[in-house]
Amino acid sequence: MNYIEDVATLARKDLRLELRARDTLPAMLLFVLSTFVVFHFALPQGSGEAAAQGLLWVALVFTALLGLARSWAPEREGGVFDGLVLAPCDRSAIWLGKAAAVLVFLVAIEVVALPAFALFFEPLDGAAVAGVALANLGICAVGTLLAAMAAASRTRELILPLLFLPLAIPLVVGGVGSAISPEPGRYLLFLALYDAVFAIICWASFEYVVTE
Amino acid sequence: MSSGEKYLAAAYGVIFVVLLLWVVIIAAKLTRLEREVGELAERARERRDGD
Amino acid sequence: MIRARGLEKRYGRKRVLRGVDLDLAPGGFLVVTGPNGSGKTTLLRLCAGLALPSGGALEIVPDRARVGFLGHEGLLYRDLTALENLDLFGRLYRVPERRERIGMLLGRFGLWDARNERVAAFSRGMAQRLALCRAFLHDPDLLVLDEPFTALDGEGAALLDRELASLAGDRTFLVATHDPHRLAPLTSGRLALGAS
Amino acid sequence: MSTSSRNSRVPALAALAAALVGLSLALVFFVAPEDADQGISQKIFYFHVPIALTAYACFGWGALKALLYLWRKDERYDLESYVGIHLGTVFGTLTLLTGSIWAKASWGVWWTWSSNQLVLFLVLFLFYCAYFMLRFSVEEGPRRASLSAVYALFGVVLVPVSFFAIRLASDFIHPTVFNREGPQMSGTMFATFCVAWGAITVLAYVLYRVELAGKLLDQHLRELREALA
Repeated sequence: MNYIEDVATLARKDLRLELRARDTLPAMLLFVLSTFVVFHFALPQGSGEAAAQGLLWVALVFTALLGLARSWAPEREGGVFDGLVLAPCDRSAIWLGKAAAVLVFLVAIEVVALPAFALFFEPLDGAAVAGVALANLGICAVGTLLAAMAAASRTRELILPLLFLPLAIPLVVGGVGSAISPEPGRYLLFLALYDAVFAIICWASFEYVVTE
Repeated sequence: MSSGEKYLAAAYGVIFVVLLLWVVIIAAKLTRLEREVGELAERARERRDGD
Repeated sequence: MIRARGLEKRYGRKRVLRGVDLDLAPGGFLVVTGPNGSGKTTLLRLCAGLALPSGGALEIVPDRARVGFLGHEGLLYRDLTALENLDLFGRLYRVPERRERIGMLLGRFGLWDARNERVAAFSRGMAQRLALCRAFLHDPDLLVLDEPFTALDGEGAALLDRELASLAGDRTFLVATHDPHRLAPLTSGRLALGAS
Repeated sequence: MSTSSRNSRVPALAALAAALVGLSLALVFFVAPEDADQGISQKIFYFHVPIALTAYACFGWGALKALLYLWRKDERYDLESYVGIHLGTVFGTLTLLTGSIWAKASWGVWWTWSSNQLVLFLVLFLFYCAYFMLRFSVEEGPRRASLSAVYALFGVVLVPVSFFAIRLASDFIHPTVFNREGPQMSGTMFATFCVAWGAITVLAYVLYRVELAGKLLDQHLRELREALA
């Protein structure tokens, strides 16, 4: 039970920080909407549904990257990593708390972005939304751990996209596939598998990312 | 040489060149190491003659 | 409480600590001195369990829940208020009667009036006092304090003296400082680190 | 465990590697029959696939050493993991180069998204370049070793995951029309392939040991320099 409490405490801290500082959410929202507008002009007329779906996923991945780059900023600015590492809670709770907070931010953004996409480009069916939901889990699980790695490096956020994008390729494949494929079941299953596998490896290895 | 043979030669040539590159890099490291060992040997001799 | 033999710490090319021996019995008060760059901070981080030694032996008896640490950085969230910071760590350390203890500590360090202000608005001295509250929050058995008097004004330093005096004897201290005379009455042992 | 005793086998292994590579070249060019429809350029296959398999092996080896580092915290494993992955990337690059030459020879295009194996190597190549970027952007020390080790573990998990992703992707990006992963091989062809595979594997191990010896020399030299400082 304590584990869940720790995760909740840490996640609530991040939500409170964001409500107070209000620097990540507005930036992510404006970013995804302006990206859609740019896509509109970049997308030649009549290029079909597959292209539109692909652009949705490009926008989602890079918006998530924007949020992930800021995810450990409070810890880094206050030098709080040592404080969390010293706390008696399990180190993976630090990761899970942060991942949960990032998930809340991502979903908050998508609640606006997906309807906007349907308005601007193509309507989204149930499978597409399910694909986005499943991919969110993978993005937050892997992204949060990689962001912690990036926080420990000299180049800070610069290296996060390099670390994250190769690992995000399977998510994009699963997401786009679930939207445009006649039988999306395989793609949704693949996304669920990705989430399970990478959640476990993140949960097990996060301790080694924050401790020496 | 037919186009097929050209590509065959190109492929094995690329393998050979990359391995050669690797050997060159290792050779450069060896010469650097050799120079550093020389410096250290020199310093050790000075210390031994000194005290 | 802490036993170190031939302790060594290297960060790649740089060797920061070499051949450090240290004994800190329960209730002891060990003062570590040495010029800048002599590895005081690294030694304290090792003894707090924040880093692993590269060589030698190090035994730390209390587990991390019973260790209080004060580092150069405040280990505080700048956008949270004093109360929120202490409440967060109070929950993580499962401090009994958390609210009362936070209130008492804030009062003892003269921060009660600023309890709802964000740490970002704090002066360095007030942030240092709050960091001290955080280190003492869970009433740890072992306190590892890295130059606790930095940035404290007269009043703050006096408050810290009183706090250290009241706990010395039944709590164990490992304190790095540039001004050992101030702690002379409480000191049970000294360790001087040379510029390695 | 002085390193000199372990290194005594390297010259012998190097000789074996040279012999095997020489034998496999002879087999490839003079013994193996030409493939019926692909013609002579099919002979690129004999070295292209073993190099790809060796790259996988190197990444696996790097991940194994990374796991050992996380468990034992011994600097030696970090070094071995780094050299293993470095070699894996070199072989990965070779796989991409020879693969694109083979694609040009048999399908007339320097790059084709329809060859699942090539695309997989492109993804892995991007991933492991990021591994080196991470390694060069973190201060040397236990922190860098731990981060590299965790990232190396991600890499080895990424291989099967990407393999399925690419297979799934090839259904909707554009269906694979003609990618001949493993052409039917007659007896001598298969024998040639096996010899070549053995040769490349031994060669890779020798390169690994030589590079590792170089890195260890660096380390000992540093300790010596400190001792004499």
